[in-house]
Amino acid sequence: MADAPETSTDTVSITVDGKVIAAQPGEMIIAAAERNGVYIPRFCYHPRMRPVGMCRMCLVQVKGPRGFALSPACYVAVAEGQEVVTDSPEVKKAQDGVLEFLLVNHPLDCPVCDKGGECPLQDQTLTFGPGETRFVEEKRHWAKPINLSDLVLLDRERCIQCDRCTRFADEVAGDPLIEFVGRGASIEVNTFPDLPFSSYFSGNTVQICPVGALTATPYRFKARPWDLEQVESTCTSCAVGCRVAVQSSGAKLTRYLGVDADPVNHGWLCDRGRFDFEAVNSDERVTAPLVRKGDELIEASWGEALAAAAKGLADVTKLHGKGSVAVIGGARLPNEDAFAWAKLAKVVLGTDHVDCQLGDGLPAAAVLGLPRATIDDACRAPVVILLGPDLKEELPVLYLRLRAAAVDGKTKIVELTPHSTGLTRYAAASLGYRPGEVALLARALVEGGGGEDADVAGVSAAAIAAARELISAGNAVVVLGRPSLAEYGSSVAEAAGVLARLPGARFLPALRRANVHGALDMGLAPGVLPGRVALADGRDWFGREWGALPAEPGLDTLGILTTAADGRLQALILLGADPANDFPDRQLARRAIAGAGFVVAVDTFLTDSSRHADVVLPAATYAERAGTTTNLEGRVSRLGQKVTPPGVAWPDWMIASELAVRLGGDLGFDSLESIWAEIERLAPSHAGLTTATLSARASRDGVVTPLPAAPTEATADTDDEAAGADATGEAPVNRPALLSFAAPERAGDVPALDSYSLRLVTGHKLYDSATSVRRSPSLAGLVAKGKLRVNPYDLDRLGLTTGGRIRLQAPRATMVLEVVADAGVPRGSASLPFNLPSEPAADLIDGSLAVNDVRIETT
Amino acid sequence: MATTVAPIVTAHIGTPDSHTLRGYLASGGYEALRKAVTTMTREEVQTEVDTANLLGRGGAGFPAGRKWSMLRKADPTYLVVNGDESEPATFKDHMLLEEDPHQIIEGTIITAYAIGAAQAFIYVRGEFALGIERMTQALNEAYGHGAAGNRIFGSDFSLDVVIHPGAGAYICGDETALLESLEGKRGFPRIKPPYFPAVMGLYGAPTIVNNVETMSNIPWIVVNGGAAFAALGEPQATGTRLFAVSGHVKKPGNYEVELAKNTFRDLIYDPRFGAGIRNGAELKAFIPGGASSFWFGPDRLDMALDETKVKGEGGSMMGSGSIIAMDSSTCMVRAAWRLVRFFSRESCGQCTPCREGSSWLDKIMYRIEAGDGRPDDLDLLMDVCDNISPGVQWPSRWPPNMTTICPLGPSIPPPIVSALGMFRDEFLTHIKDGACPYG
Amino acid sequence: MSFFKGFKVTAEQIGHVVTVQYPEHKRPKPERFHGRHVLNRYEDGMEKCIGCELCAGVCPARCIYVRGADNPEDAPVSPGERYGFVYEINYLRCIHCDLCVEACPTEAITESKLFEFSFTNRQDAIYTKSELVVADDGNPQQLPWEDWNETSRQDTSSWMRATSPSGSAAFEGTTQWSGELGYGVRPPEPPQVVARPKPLDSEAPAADPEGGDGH
Amino acid sequence: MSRLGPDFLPRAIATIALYPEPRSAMLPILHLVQEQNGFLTEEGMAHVAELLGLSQAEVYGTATFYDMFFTHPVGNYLVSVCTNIACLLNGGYELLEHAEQSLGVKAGGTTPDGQFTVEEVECIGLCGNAPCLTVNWRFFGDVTNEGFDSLVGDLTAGRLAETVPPHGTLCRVRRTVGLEAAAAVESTSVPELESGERS
Repeated sequence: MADAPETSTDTVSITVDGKVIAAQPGEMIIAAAERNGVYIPRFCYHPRMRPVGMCRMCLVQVKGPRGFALSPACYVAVAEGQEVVTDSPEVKKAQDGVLEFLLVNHPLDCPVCDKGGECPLQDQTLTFGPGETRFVEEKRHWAKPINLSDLVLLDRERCIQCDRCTRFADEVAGDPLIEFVGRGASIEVNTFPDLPFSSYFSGNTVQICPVGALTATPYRFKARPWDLEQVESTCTSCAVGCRVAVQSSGAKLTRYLGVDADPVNHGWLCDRGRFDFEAVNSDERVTAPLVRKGDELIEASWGEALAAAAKGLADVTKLHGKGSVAVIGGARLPNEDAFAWAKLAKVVLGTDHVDCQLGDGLPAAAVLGLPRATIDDACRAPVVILLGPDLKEELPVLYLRLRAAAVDGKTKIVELTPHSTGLTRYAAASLGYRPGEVALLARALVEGGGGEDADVAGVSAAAIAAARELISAGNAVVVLGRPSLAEYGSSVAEAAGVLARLPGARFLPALRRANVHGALDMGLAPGVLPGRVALADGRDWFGREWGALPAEPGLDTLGILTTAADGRLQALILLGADPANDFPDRQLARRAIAGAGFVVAVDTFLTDSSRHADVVLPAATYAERAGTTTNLEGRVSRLGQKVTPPGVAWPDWMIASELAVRLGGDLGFDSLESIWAEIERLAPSHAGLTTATLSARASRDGVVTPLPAAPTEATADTDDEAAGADATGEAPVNRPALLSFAAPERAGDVPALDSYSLRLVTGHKLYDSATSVRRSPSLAGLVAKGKLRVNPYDLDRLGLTTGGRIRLQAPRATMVLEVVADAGVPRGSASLPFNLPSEPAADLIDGSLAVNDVRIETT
Repeated sequence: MATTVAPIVTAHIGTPDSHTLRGYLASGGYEALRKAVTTMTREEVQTEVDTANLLGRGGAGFPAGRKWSMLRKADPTYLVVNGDESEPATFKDHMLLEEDPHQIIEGTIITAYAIGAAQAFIYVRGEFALGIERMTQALNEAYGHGAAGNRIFGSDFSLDVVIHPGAGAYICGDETALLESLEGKRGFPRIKPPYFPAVMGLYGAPTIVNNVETMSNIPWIVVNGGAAFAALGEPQATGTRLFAVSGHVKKPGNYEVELAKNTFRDLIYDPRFGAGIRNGAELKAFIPGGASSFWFGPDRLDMALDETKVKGEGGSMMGSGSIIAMDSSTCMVRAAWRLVRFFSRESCGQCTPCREGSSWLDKIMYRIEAGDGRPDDLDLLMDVCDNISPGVQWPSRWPPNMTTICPLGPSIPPPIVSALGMFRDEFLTHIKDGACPYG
Repeated sequence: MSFFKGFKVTAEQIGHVVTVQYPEHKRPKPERFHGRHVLNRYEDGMEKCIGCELCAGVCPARCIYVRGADNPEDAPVSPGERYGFVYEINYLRCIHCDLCVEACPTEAITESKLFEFSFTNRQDAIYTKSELVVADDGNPQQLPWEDWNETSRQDTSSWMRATSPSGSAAFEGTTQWSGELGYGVRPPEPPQVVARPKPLDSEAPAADPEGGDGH
Repeated sequence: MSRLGPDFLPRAIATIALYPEPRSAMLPILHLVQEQNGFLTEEGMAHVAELLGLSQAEVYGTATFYDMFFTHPVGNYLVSVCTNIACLLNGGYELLEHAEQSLGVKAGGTTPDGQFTVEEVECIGLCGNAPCLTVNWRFFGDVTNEGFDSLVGDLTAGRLAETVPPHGTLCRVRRTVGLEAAAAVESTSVPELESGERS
């Protein structure tokens, strides 16, 4: 046969409808056929979940010992020489039959159904089904619809019992909160009575429901599928960078759908990412520039506002020198915009006091300078060491990926954490350490030693030994982030330096802000230049084109805020940052904003910080402008523009360019492409990554930087050449080497804990007081009350009962809240969510301390 | 004419205290187990059962010895005994569980020994409360007697047996649904591939699932030898089997008879068994093997009790070994409807054709029985049946085709197809008269 | 010769009065005249429109804008979950093709025979729901800028749809007309008399031409 | 008392210990909840979820699959009348009708005094004595209308307390033996609760 593929050991050839096709071993018929252009109808089959064979729609004829027999294509694996028929009268009859059965009880309320128009049941009925039904009896009736949760509605009449949602909840999300209830014809999907389907991933069930049984409240009756326009983009709710389809109707965003990007999100999204488009649509957006006149912010034209901003900054620079201006933020920005702002800050303003992290991250070198792993690497690694935040709360889809890998037995998880996390129950070992002492624990883990029964950082020697056994295989991937915001990030950096000594160790940074990795790549950090280059190393390379660069590495956010609070730093530019709300030490941030003489805020909303600014410049946000973003793997993927910005809001790079002109500089950018061209030319980590490469179809899932073939390591041994070049004055300057991470010095011991106090641990919740949550009505209601979690032992010791109200005392503040027992919090610690509106741990934290202690009193 | 042989599984039924250890020991109980664990190797036990050619008594009729030999080698492996007897008009396991629990336990432990199981579970239908109590009591006694637990009868073999109560679901009689249920889940039959119990059974471990009656045969086979068992009946249908005879017979009950040497007529008409149709009425039809089998008319009465023949010539099956006789006063539409309704109520709800098809057929049948039938309904019934079990026809043939995961799907059409095939006139009368002629 | 032949029609009209004194006198409109739309209501006053947007989807001139919303539980606007929250037709674009009427699953939108309206600004050409929905008597509202006279009442009536298999395969490909909802009831056209299917019902699509009861 | 009380909790824990995986103890423990409470209360199911380390929905979804579990209260005597084929042929529906009339409730209903619940069930395996029924899962065969009335009389008078235990009682015999399992009962404590909220 002419089109017979060559047979090799890693394919099996099967015949589908008389055509020989090559399939992968172990693959199901339905998948092999689809890849080869034969679509077998299906409802329950989902390529990302285990087959259940419930809907029976995919029946095809497979030749067996007794001749051709109907078999479900979704769970019969391909076998060499297998013969499959998908278009015979027998198959057609079976398809007709199944569709008629499915429609027996399915209401024909398509005109009011949100799924109508994009419904697999509709589509497949038209393509494969009978023209009419012979069912004349009364259909099954249920109340329609019922709330499964605040976000998801269920119409049980429409449900065809395909098990997709329940399977997803159990198998993918690990939240088996919806189940089949009842049996036979009266089977329904439901929750435990009065216990909502409050999963962070509930929106995915709506997306994968093959009928309109599950619908989402934020989209309910908002549009019809044929109204929608769509562009592919990358979610920027966190740093995972899930691929998403952004849909709009009219001028409003209406819906996001997960796109199946194999290396990243497998089609899943978290509910925050899925539903926070409401914030983009918000009526409270800043739509025009604002300039402070006395106590008030007054709307102004761009010209006036830019002039005011430029004048303020120029005055400060003239009076106090270039180091008197600082830029905080930038993680909200796409790469191009971050690059433009980095250039503005470091060249035009001449300051290196630039930090895109808000005291909740890690030093740039620890993120950029350690060998990087991808998500796939982590999921395939023999062992993953988790030293970071609760991924379920901060990087939800990364949690899904790692959870799946752990459940499938592909990898083992060793967790170093000061309180139990979403992954604790899947971890092979969970070492609950005393806050502030993670570096000690890491050292014990890597070096061993210690006594037979000596505890390290509150972790028993036996537990450490068991964990050492697990990581002894080598090639670990370390997921590295901030386990708690109530302790110094430097202790984590120190631990990272220790873990880096494990053979074959690679790192997956777990910083959560949308494009913080892109902003770091683009140089929005002190002592760093675009392209993952240290200021000192890149001075010549960049200086050639950019001119003078700051002489010394600048301050990080903690340094900037401390200096500004003391009145030694006179101007702040807040680049989509809200330190008054998000910085761990809120009091310091508020004092700093008040202390800085002149504040420019580039923002989408008036926040606790920007409402104190002197000039507020309205920025375009997600889905309102194009660009690229970089996820935690270093994967650069494209953002799509779907709607126009409200009012006169501009993209951030345009604001930077215009401001530069008024400050007497010229960034030289007139389009995103022109910026990217400069990034590609100058940033060593992005060399070779052209716009054309990024736009190529093969790059739909993004491109991991640096490219394997990129000429980035050219300069490691060029000292001689450079010296030679100097002599002639002609030779070109070589690309600088990429940043490398030097393990920090061993820090001093943290102070001992007195027996009345508990050491504070804090991290983000998915639903917190972030702008995107607060401005999305569907999500705002999901923010929980903060509860203090304490080990039952300590609770007992303090004579308290779980569920009681207590007074929490810290040197900074006192708050009254509920305390609950949680064995997942180590003894001597107390865990409180960081950024909830009612009980913010951020009010308690003193950023100048290595650890923060609190005391509990009965009310 | 009916042959007479000494009973095997019902040997103790009717003896004093048959359900207690004392009663059981009095009739030679646990000698088979002692013999097996102290004098025989596992392979020898397997060989005896293989020689006996004991066909599984659960309904599918697969040889027990062959089943055991297909067990994937792994550690651990499990033995699960299926006592979830729920097939309509089947009540033989019910009797065995209540009247002779020790025999089941003995057979179970011997089997576990033969296949090297780490633990044995006896899944007893939840509604059999007395059976569960008697089994639990018997198990307590067996441990006390040294017949279960640690180092059974002083041998190296130890085994823990668990009596597991069901909670009311016919579908759990399917072996994979039973395993799901035993794992504490909804009784959804598993997809095959990959979940063939002998390969991936309980907790993913290789598992043998055997019926209670199968287990009850094992002690006799060990004591008397497989050859003695195989000498009964015919080579393709060895030994005796327990039949549940019910319906319009004078003496409904469980009767153990030699396979292949006896006929359906013997069971229904022999004075020692069914003793004929009550009230001097005529036999109209009978169901040869439980609710899911195709029906037979009186013309098949002389068919031998031989699974091969019943399937091959009869196009039906002996299935669970229950025979339901219906006399001339029976409304066949009503009888068929009641069985369809049973399947509709017991469908687990996984597969579309079974879930929706059974309830739809129930509605159509009910409508016809109630006098609201339409002329098109008969074709509709056949076509819906065909969509559940493609190619279903009358006269029937075995095995039926399936569009569902488990055999409950193809179990739905037989009552309808049989009734329609044999008594189409009755359907037409219902439709024409708008009422049931039998009142 | 053919030159004169061309005047034959004209010549035949000599002596006949073919003009009328419009607008004082208006000719009766053809039965299937496509005028401006109305949004119908049920007899209990509920609106028939369910906001499904099928009319907007099918409109070749893109002149219809509909948005649906959840029916308020205490005061539902239409039966069921959803109602037409916004309904607008831009008559500067409408070509009166009647496809919206065909697409409507609830016979909520029909076209009357009214066509005489003029506007002094473009905004007025957009009829909103408050103008399109029928009055309490089931007839279209007369809007201030619409020219009605005493004969116009009958122009408010309209046929429902042209090609309607009503979900029954028995009438696939058969051209049908279904009865009129707003104004009087006229006998159905011949093809339907034989066996008229039940209208497509969201709960129980009847496929039985004999109309047997659903049990 | 809706969670498992001191009489039942140790039995539940001992049952869990019988199985290689805790979830297997689901059905037996749900029977215990029903024995204690008469039906599956929400607190009872939540307690089972806790004991087995499952979500409450998983317990609820499993329980509702099985006919013998009730998530709503039923009478002290659950009268289950079989109407399947063998009983149908021998007057099962007539018996059910009689039961409904005599107790004054429709199948599925409970008498106002909370004494009797009547339900129609599928074959209960007493076909040799059709028509038949169970009361609290204890069998009564060859039931005539008169026989039914006297059965109700006996139950009401408490004369059948020996044969018919309270509703929900599946097995009055305790397992007293075990091997590894029995040893495990000693050392097993309540499994540690899931920490943190499930979200």
